[in-house]
Amino acid sequence: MKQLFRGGRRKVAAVMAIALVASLSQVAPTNAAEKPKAGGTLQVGIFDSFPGYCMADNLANSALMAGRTIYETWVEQRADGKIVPYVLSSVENSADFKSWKMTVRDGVQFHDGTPVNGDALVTNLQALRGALTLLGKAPSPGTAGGFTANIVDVVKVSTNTVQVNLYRPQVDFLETLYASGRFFVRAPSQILGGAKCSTTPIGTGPFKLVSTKLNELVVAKNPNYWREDANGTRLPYLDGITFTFLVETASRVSGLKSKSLDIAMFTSAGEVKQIRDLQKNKNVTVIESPEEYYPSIWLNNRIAPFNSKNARLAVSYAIDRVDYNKVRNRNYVSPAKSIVGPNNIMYNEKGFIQYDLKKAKEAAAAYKAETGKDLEFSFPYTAGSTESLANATQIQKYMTAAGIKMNLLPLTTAEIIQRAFPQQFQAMALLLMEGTGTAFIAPFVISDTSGGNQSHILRKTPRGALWHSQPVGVH
Amino acid sequence: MRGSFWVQRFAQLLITVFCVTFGCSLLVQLLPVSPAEILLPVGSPEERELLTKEIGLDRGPIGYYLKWLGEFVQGDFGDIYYSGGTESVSSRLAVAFPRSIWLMIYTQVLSLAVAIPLGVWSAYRVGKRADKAISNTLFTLSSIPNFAIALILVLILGVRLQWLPTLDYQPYSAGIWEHFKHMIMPVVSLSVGLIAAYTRLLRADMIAALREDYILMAASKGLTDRRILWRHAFRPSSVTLFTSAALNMGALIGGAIVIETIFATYGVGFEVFAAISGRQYIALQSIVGLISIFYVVFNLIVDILAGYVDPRTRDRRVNA
Amino acid sequence: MTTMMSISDMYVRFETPFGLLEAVRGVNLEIPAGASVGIVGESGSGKTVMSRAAMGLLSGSNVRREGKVVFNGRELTAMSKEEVRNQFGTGMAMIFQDPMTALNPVRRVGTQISESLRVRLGMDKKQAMQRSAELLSLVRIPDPEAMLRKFPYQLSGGMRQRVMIAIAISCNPELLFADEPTTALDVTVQAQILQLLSDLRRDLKMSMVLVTHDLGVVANHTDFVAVMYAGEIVEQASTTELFANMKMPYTRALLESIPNIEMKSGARLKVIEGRLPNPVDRPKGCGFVTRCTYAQQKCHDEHPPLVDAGNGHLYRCWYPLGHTIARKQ
Amino acid sequence: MRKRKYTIPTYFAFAWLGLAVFLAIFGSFLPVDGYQVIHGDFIDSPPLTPGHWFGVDSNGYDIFSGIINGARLSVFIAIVSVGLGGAIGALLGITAAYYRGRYDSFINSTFNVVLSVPNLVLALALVAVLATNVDINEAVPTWRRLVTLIISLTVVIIPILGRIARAATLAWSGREFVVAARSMGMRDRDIIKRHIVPNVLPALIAVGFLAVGVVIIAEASLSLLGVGIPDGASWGGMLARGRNDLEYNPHALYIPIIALAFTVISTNHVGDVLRGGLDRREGRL
Repeated sequence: MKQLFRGGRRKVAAVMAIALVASLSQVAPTNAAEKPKAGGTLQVGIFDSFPGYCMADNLANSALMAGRTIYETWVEQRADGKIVPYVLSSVENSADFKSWKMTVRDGVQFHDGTPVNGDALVTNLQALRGALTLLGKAPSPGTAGGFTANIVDVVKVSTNTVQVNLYRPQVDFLETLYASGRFFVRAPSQILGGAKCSTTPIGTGPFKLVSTKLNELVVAKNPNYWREDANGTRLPYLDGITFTFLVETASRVSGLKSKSLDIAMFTSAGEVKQIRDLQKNKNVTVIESPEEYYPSIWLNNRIAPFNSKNARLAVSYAIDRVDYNKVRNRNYVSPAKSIVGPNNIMYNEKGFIQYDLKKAKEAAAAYKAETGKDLEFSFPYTAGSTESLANATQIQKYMTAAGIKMNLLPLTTAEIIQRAFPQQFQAMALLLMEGTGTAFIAPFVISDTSGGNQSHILRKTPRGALWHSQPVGVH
Repeated sequence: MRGSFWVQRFAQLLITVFCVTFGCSLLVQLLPVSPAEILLPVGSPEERELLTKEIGLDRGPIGYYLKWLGEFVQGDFGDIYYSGGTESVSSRLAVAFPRSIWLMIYTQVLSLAVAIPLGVWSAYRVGKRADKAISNTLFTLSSIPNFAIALILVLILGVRLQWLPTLDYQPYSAGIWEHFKHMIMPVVSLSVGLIAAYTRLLRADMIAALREDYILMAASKGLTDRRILWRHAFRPSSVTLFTSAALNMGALIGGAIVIETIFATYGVGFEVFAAISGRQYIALQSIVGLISIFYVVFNLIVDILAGYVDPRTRDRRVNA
Repeated sequence: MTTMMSISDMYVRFETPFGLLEAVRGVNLEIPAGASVGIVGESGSGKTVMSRAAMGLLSGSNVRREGKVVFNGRELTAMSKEEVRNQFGTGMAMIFQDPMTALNPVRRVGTQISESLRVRLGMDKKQAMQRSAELLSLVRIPDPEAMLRKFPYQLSGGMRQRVMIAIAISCNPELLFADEPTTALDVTVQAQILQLLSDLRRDLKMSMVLVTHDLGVVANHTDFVAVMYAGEIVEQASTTELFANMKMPYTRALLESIPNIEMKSGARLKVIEGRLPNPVDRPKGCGFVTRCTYAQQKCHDEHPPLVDAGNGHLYRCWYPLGHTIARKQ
Repeated sequence: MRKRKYTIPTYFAFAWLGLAVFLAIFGSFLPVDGYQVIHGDFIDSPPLTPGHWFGVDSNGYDIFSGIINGARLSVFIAIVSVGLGGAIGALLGITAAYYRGRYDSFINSTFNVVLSVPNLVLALALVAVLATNVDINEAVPTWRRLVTLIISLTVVIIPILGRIARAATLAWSGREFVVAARSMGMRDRDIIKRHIVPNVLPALIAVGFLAVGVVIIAEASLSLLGVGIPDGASWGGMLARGRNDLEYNPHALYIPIIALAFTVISTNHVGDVLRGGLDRREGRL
């Protein structure tokens, strides 16, 4: 069925892609002018690998989108940013926001044929809390536990209704439950499946697992998917999708151009020259995410050296955002003036640290006076990714100029993800998206302040699909 | 005697595989940190202890190896560890092996199919213009790394001309043409160097063979040059060629790492790379063990075949 | 007597990294039909090259051949490669010095014999095999059927040489070149093989060129003899005439160096002292001069021409044996 | 006897290798920028841009200085690995073939075992293990990566050259003069030193040149896989960087390829010429 897309029919592919995404989200596609055709398979090249599908295995950026073909979330974020029930049919909160009553949608089935009911919801929530891990029934939830720490208990009220009681009032409990699209609806059989939890995703999504490897995810149409389109046609339209992890930008570009790939995903950080080239190509439709992304450096203030304010200041002053934008992004975006974009209510240029080599050196000297050591830190990047290395080297150049020693730490994507969440790195690059949690954010390198000028090719990010960070290399 | 020869070769196989895998298992001991820590960077101490027990790291180097060996012999190649679970190496290899085997077979077939006529022809025309042209061309081509050839092929055939897909592997079930289309560029990139190597080997042996009296004898019978070349000179000259081809099989199955990465063929070579970069030492040990088995077995097969190609070696073998 | 082959003014030169090597220099030779002609000389004297060149078997980009070879009334040297090839097997055949190297080590005896039968005579496989077995019994090999299935390395030297003879005579050649056919064999087997060759020549009515370094062999098995030295024929006569009236000191020296069955083991053979002249850079005088006990100044200065002593006895010497001029001590 | 004259390609090969070695030794003294200098204003410049004769890649690296600096690393790694591997391999191979017996079969089977693992797999595995950092935030220093890389490539080279040394020694130790020396009661060490080594060495050097090519390509492959020297300073690293530039700045790719190919062609050619010379010498014996 790949023939559908051959020979200048890229547009179809793009539309199909939108249709695909539409099937994932209640948000209707805005520009699906053509009526989607049913059938066909897609080859999608992504820039993240699949470390696993259990609670602790965090799918990053593009892999998350792939994962969301299999999984859905209990609640979903609408185009206007509001969180609405999704696999749930309704959510009610108590007046004090300390107890939330959730009812599961009728007639939804997991891929293994088991129904989605109150028990399944309880198992999911308990697994996220780590309660099942304590009992030895399920693998560790990793950092997810921290997000559900406010939960006192989870009680099944009726077959399909579950009540969650909280310690403290929490207005944004649904946002937590959504967690940028990461808190999937997993089948109890997967959660309780022990070692297989990581490799056998069983969800409720429009597609179900065919096979998965570190570098590949193959999914096929779920014939029993619960949603229909506006015309009453059962979703999804596609028969199947293959997501392939291609770390090299060149592989994705040549894949698109040689028609080995129907869709490829790119990131605005460091892949701009390829994106610009593809924009000129008539056979490729470039879809940019309406979200704003901020390539940034995350300084870990829990461990040395960035537990020192002087160290953080030194790095912040040392980064030449204008130069970085020119060298790495061809001036495609604009240097950050605030830690968030202008559309954000938190936008504030005041107090935002700008490039100042002199102050950087002063801060580095102050750090030395404070600790007796030269300022030195390690910076992970994706081993084998040319762009990631180039980004890191560019940052290193600014650090060196300010007398700060930055060691390059080549690691695999999987390893970076695994270690990022327990915050084991001193510093790391991450791509932040507008509207996601800012608790971890330190100074930005650059942000796109032009608004809506993002540079993700053929990529319609599910609204709010990103949780708080995208910690893969310097994307 | 013949029987003892086979016993000897089998023992050699076992020893090689044993040494290779034991060497691999020692690598784990060389690590400056506990493998459990590497395999489970976010795991709790309890989980790590469990893992240490599970893979036998608590039993000392020998115990660890013996445990692995016992499982390996039974076809359990161990697991790949994720923070939330495991995946069996055999299930990964079940996908990767056919890809690598096809890649290896096509590469060998293409290389030999091109190298044999070229080698025979340039030996026949030794010192003449054709021979020099062939030798120089191959010499130059063989000096370009195979990944460079791969990148150039991708640029020209994949991106500019759009004749061939640049990525991915397709099984036979996806259609023979689909299958081959995805194989052409990786196979060609791997073959160029081999063609040069094989042609050189064959040419040298053929030149030596063509100086032999039995070639003159064949000529004095009134046979055509073509018949002399193929029936009389080629067979006795081909033993080195086929031996070297066999030695390459193991390397092609596990060593085509860069090519498999460039074309996203994701065969055994990529699994090796993934195991190494993901610090999956148990998986690495098993895969490398399997590759060395392939290597030794192919050697053995070539020894058998050499007996048919050149019956003199059968005698030598008995004396050996 | 008709002429089977005549060689005139033959030169063979090899291009080597060290210069042009002149292996055969102006050889003229006639091989009468039905006769056996011996070519004698030390190793390196050019006799093997000459016989191969006569047959047209020398190939290689570094070989230069001049002169004219007429075989059976047709000029071999003017023929195309294809036509020359058509003379092989049926017209001319050759037996090589070392049967170990001249038989293809990887092919069965039967295949090797039947090959020419099939290619040259167009027999089918069965016929060819049958004929091969006959040929093997013709060369007095016991149990020819079993022999057909063997590989050369499984045979003794004598057996191999018989197999090679069988191959050579398989297509009934008119002219057989036997290039040192017995050198690689031990003495008793040598006699058998030479006898076999003589018998076959008689029975099959072949002409034969017997290339050897052994004058004793020549004496018993040839009608005419040509002695070669340093690429030239230095003496030529009928066998009886040569032995009765030897002219060349070199021929005499060769004769004295023959091992003799009657000789006591351990007795010293008389060897020819010195070496052949450098083939790339030959002296201007007689090539044998440095080794010749009779050499005079003239021998150093002038190259001796081939002169006829009458009744077809040719020699190339300023001071032939029996000459009365004063000799060096 | 006339000495065979070298052909033009041979002179070229020697000249190129000489240049590469010169750059490897003195490259850092030349008035050329370090490879890590980023020329922000010249990004994507094609070759023959004034000041950047080989052009600038899309990351802002000058390709000319990349080639000069890369020569240092690539050639250095290759020479050290082959030298070290050749020395150890020769020692093992020669002694094994000379003393024979159990020691020989041990050495020979060790060689076989190592050879049964594909070169790249072996090098990768060694690099991965030896360059592991204890603390995740402690980057493995470049020198340690370099040492690790050299060790790994040396391990790959040892059995390749060791086998050649062994085979050559086997051939030579049967020669009359060795037997004679032995029968005269000469010490084994002296026989090896005076009679075996001088005869085995030329063959080893010839193959060593071929091995240099192998190592340069292996190092480039490792760089391409992201486990070479991390800052991508070697020619292989340049290729790895140039991969993404395939379409936009092909010169970022083909210039290092040419440098790499010329070097490998030259080493192979010189190896061939040396070997040919040996064959002729053998032929005269």
